[in-house]
Amino acid sequence: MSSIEAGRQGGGVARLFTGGAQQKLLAFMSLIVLLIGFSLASPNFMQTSNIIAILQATSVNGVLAVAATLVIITGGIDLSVGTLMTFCAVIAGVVLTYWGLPLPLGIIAAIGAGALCGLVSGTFVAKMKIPPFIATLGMMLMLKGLSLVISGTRPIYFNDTPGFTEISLGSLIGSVIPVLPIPNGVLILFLVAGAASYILGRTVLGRYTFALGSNEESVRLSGVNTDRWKMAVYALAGGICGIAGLLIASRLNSAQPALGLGYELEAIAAVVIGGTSLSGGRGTILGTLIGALIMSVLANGLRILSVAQEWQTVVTGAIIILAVYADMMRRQRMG
Amino acid sequence: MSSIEAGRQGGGVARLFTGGAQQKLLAFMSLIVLLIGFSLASPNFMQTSNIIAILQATSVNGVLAVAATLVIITGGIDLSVGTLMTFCAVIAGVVLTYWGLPLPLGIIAAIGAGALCGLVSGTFVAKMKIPPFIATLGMMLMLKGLSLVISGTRPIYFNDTPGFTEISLGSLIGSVIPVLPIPNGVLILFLVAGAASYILGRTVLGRYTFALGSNEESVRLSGVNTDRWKMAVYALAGGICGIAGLLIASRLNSAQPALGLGYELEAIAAVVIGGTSLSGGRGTILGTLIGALIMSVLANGLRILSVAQEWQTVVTGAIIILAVYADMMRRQRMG
Amino acid sequence: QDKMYIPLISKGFQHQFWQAVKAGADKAAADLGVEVTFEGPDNETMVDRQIDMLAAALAKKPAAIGFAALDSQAAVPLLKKADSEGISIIAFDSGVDSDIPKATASTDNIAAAGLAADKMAELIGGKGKVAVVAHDQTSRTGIDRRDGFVNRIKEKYPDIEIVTVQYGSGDHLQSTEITKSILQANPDLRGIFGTNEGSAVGVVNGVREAGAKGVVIIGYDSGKQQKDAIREGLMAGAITQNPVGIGYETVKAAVAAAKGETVPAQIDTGFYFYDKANIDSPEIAAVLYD
Amino acid sequence: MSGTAATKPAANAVLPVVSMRGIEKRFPGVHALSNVSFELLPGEVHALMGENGAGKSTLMKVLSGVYSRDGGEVLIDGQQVDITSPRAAQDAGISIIHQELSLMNDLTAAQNIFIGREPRLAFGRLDEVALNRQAADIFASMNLQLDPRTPVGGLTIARQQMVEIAKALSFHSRVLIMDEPTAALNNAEIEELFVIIRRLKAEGVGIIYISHKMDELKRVADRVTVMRDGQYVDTVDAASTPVGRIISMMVGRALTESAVEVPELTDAPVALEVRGLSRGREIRDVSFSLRKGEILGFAGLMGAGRTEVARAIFGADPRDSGTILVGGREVDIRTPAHAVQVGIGYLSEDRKHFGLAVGMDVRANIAMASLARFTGRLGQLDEPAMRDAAQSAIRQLAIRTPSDRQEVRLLSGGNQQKVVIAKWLLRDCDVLIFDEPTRGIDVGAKSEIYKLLNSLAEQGRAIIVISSELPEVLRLSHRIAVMCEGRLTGILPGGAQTSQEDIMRLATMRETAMQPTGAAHEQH
Ligand SMILES: Nc1ncnc2c1ncn2[C@@H]1O[C@H](COP(=O)(O)OP(=O)(O)OP(=O)(O)O)[C@@H](O)[C@H]1O
Ligand SMILES: Nc1ncnc2c1ncn2[C@@H]1O[C@H](COP(=O)(O)OP(=O)(O)OP(=O)(O)O)[C@@H](O)[C@H]1O
Ligand SMILES: [Mg+2]
Ligand SMILES: [Mg+2]
Repeated sequence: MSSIEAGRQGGGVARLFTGGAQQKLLAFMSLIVLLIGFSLASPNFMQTSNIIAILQATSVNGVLAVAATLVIITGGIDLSVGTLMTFCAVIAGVVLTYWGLPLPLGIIAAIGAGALCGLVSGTFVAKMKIPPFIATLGMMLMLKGLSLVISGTRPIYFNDTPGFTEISLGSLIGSVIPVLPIPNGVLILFLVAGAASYILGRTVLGRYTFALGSNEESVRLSGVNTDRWKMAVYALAGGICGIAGLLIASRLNSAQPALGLGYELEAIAAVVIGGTSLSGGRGTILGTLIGALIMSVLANGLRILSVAQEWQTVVTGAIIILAVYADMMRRQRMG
Repeated sequence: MSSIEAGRQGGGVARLFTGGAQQKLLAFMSLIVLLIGFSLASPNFMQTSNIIAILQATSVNGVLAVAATLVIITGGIDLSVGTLMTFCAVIAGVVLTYWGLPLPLGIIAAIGAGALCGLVSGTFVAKMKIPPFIATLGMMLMLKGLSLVISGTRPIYFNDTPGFTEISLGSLIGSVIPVLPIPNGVLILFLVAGAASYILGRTVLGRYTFALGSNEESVRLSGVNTDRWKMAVYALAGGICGIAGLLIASRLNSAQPALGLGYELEAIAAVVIGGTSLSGGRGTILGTLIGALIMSVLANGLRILSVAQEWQTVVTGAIIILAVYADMMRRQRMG
Repeated sequence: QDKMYIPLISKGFQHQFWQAVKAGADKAAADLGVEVTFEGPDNETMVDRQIDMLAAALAKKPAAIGFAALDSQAAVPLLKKADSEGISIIAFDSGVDSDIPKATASTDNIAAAGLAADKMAELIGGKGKVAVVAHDQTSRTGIDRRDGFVNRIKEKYPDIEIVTVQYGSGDHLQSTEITKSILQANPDLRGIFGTNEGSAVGVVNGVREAGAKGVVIIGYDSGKQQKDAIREGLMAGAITQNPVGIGYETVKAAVAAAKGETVPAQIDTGFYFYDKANIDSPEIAAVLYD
Repeated sequence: MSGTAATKPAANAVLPVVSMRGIEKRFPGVHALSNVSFELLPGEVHALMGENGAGKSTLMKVLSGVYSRDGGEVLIDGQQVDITSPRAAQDAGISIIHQELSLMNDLTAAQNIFIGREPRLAFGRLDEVALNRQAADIFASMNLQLDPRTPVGGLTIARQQMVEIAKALSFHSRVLIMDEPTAALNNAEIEELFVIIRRLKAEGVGIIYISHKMDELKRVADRVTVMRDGQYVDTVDAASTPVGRIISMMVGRALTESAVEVPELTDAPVALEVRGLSRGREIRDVSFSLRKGEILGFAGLMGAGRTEVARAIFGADPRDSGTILVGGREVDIRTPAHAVQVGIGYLSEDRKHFGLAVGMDVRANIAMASLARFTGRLGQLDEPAMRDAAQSAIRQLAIRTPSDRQEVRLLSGGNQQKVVIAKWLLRDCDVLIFDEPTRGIDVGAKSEIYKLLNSLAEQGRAIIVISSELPEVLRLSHRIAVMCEGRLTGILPGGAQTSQEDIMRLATMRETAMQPTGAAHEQH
């Protein structure tokens, strides 16, 4: 039942769905129940194209949720994931379109900008002792404004960067195995999740991520430079938001500077539905992926059923509560 | 420095600004610095009409922040405050406009609906052990949808309820002391804050609110029915959101069913800027009021200075971080 | 002597449409030698935020105010206050239910969406299933464009079925996902109407990602991606308003009103349908923006 | 009186590994250390004694870099040093077992032990295999049966304490500070710890040992330094100084050891009866009864299930089966609230997690279980009455605190324990279950608490005392219930009729070796 254990087990993409299976059985069950329910309700639901659409719809939120998971496990919270994603997309736009530099530089710039902003948030939290909620709220507002400033409140298009849309929409897997046209965006989500899971379970950084959330004072009293590691976690999360920025920019073939607000709530919701505790110390990337999938499946399924929008919202709220309740019941039964 | 102490001192409107003065000196200082800064920068800022506009702008967010403070002190969080406010406004609209019942019934219905929804959230949290983030996120979505359903996705106007706009816009104080045309909405904010402060500091409910956030298990093992008290706190917070619903409906002379999303973040920000800890167990209503005022003053002042909107956001983010940093520094100095 | 100061309180800020209005206002400000500022809330549900903005604008003692009301009733007390202080109000984008505004520079969204419906019917041969991806369920523009389209179809084209109306907040990504779901649920869909720039571009993205063929897309407003989609033939055409004109006319009327001159009560800035054929014509090119 | 430490050279005049001189430390409202001196020789076990709140932990926190000192100097190997952080202390060869457990609950035992010093592979990867192996080695050297991969959050407080000890050992430091390491331990573990201490001593490690258990002094300590009220009193030789003298140095006066005076047990009615209480493997068919005015001791080894029984009776954990009768009436207790309602109180063995809201003040904590009494008709609290109640408890239990508004987390460990006791005394329950009530409490206060329990019994309360200190159980109880592996293996008479060996025999009566004894089924 140890979260660490479960975290540790997801040591790579291949192990992502084997490790910690028991731990997450019921959150996973909620997902399965939803999938079966929607399949029965609409013949259009369980089709390859729709499953791929659901995965595609999960990619951006999933990557953001992975970033949020890291910060939340330290006992913090990151409200800036959404606007940071946008900021990184704008940075990519500036580098690639305004400056006309080659694609790899744009990718490096986006991820680098994300990591840098994460580092700044981390510094606010670790060095200046600002509560994570405030530090990342401030960051969220600053980045929201800066995205508009830098872009001149206009979208930046990537028409001059050949191959940019391939980042998200192309399909490496599909080009090798034609029956499996999984878009690169989804592949990237799984790679990011696998890497994060590996870091959490197998590296020193991951160990301190859990330790910080579990009892920061005790880690500090053990002689660990907690500030440095905390900043590292925020920077890593920021870098992952940079990847999300590339994904969304590639998908929309543009950096939309006004986008991003509200994405943080969705990401955090995925994390919590996935069983990660907001008080820190425990959590799994696998759970977060399942949480993100539950949200996408819900949104997609209700739309396919053409449920009226206002009722979609009501049903989504109710099902989120139910899914987590089911998970709680299981944990109680398991003691 | 005890949070209880500070909570206890705000025992009424009159004492609101005397009690806990030392505790909050610096968050208060940040506010003063902002006020002085804006006054120097623009002659239009420090004018009665503008100060009243600022207070008026604080009233709704302030009341929501008071509600959020209660829940946060128990160690929970309430994401539903914004949409619950809207839901209560819509309920008032249905009772007053659709059913044509008299004003007092509308007021009772709005506050009652708020308390009931709060009780439901509280039940999710206390009885079903759903993490507050999820319980209130689910509630937020359900209420958002239900507001649209009940209102028929249209605003409900209160033109047939004479005196309805007086709730927020009239001025009882002004009718007695003409030089002080403080709108009733602001008066209500202070009354609500005073009452909440009294409850927190002087009643059993308040004592358990702090105790739950401090160490729930130890309270339970003291023979306290923690579930019941927690539900009571959520219900109280819900009732206060009902008051916010009346305020905003009165101010807009309409129940706008789509309003409310995003308000929760602003309310929680005010709470945290005001020095209440998101991990529970400590916090003051006075701090929350100051936090809410800091946010309104910032928004108003930057507008008065005609700062470009994208820069307004950047500056707001930066100042929020700075204000909290100043507060942190003081606490460190004070040990 | 200070320059005349005119704040514009709009319904939004970040969207391309509002930025185009702002551009028009800035141009008029330069032409007429006045100072303007332009603000609006993050989204069109934030009625009370807009009221706060209006209150702050009044505190600045402006010569006149341009105001695009999210809800006209909510603003009435402040509009009265402005009136009593001798500050002229010019309504823009959509009208205000009040006689206080000296002039209104707006687009008839209902009629414009009706035109979109006519074009849709023409392009799909007067029958089949269509869907609407709208940007907002409760705002004036959202309602008018949805209803303008839906009602025209119902009235004039009995063989066209509107299978669903869904709302994507004008968010490109959300609108993309919605479009894909709609196509999944209705493989025989003939057309989709996107009610603003974000919705329309989202529809284009969704159709492209889903690989759907033969779906007629009609958009609203302008922007580079919509124009590109029309040139490529992915989008059949779109309604455009004249946002630059709206901004320009609003400031111009405000200046005149502040000077005590009489201004026309209604300034119709017009709307146009543009497609591959006329997109480069001077008349259309003038009202499009990137 | 101060300053004499330096003038008292050790026998063979080796260089002290630690010497602290004229240490000062102030907290708001508390002068915690004033001109305190202390020295430690290599290979020496140096006991640090003093009443609750005397400043022992504070002095050790100064030495281990947790607090910065306000004055004085610290010398390591004769060199002046400035220990500014826990890391610096580690680098100087000092490690500490803190009085308050500070483990990362979500991490495993091994991960806790090596936090900050994980065996690594290339690229920051963790060598989990080596980590668990090294932890297992340490456990083996401690004779501790514990899987290094167990998350510590689920361990009992005693086992957590063992993990803390293992962690301190893993540093292989030259100076090891143990702040009340045995407070949560049972005799068996204490023995293991002493074996370890003797081994370390032989290796030349200097050990600073803090404890309130006087009998331990003679067994491990070489020298004893006594503190009182934040001041240095004296340093004496452990072997040659009578315990009574050390105690009187601690309390500032001679403390007359009162004789065992268990109040006479009358034929009072039964207050609490438990029949066939079971829960999983932790509690198996436990039955006993308790009269008014009786003190029933509970003895057993670590993990015997005594705490589990108490929690089950109190409704803190669900029970699988069993009947509970209070005052002859069957009650179906499902929550602690219900238990308190029918007159049962339970003082937990884990004050930090289950006994206190440490962020709240002393007054609020003392009143926590009795708020209804202080509540007016409109829900308003009667602060003056609560203040009076708190202040009288502070006087009665001699709680050392600047005021009743001090946050409990700022009190010394023993004083925190007194606050929990005060909370339950105020509540006035008919049946009181005290789980390790004297954990961390100094000798003087301990006998005060014994007197208090006796007088409660005299007033007709029924009391259960769970304690790992056999002398305490023997001294206090009318009868002693002994548990082993979740079963009640026997009930023995208290006082002089029973020896520690009698208890240990029942406490180690494993199921396989269990034979029916008359004692086990005595008096129902
Ligand atoms: N952080 C702090 N803030 C304020 N007062 C403190 C703080 N830490 C300790 N004190 C006070 O300093 C005094 C000494 O405390 P300390 O913990 O050193 O006592 P101790 O000798 O270890 O007692 P015990 O035997 O109960 O553990 C106490 O009165 C305590 O209340
Ligand atoms: N070797 C062990 N490994 C893991 N768990 C154990 C071990 N021994 C006992 N336990 C568990 O400890 C629990 C009982 O411990 P508990 O502390 O409640 O009993 P106790 O008699 O009160 O002991 P203590 O003297 O520590 O207070 C049971 O759940 C038991 O399964
Ligand atoms: Mg101590
Ligand atoms: Mg125990």
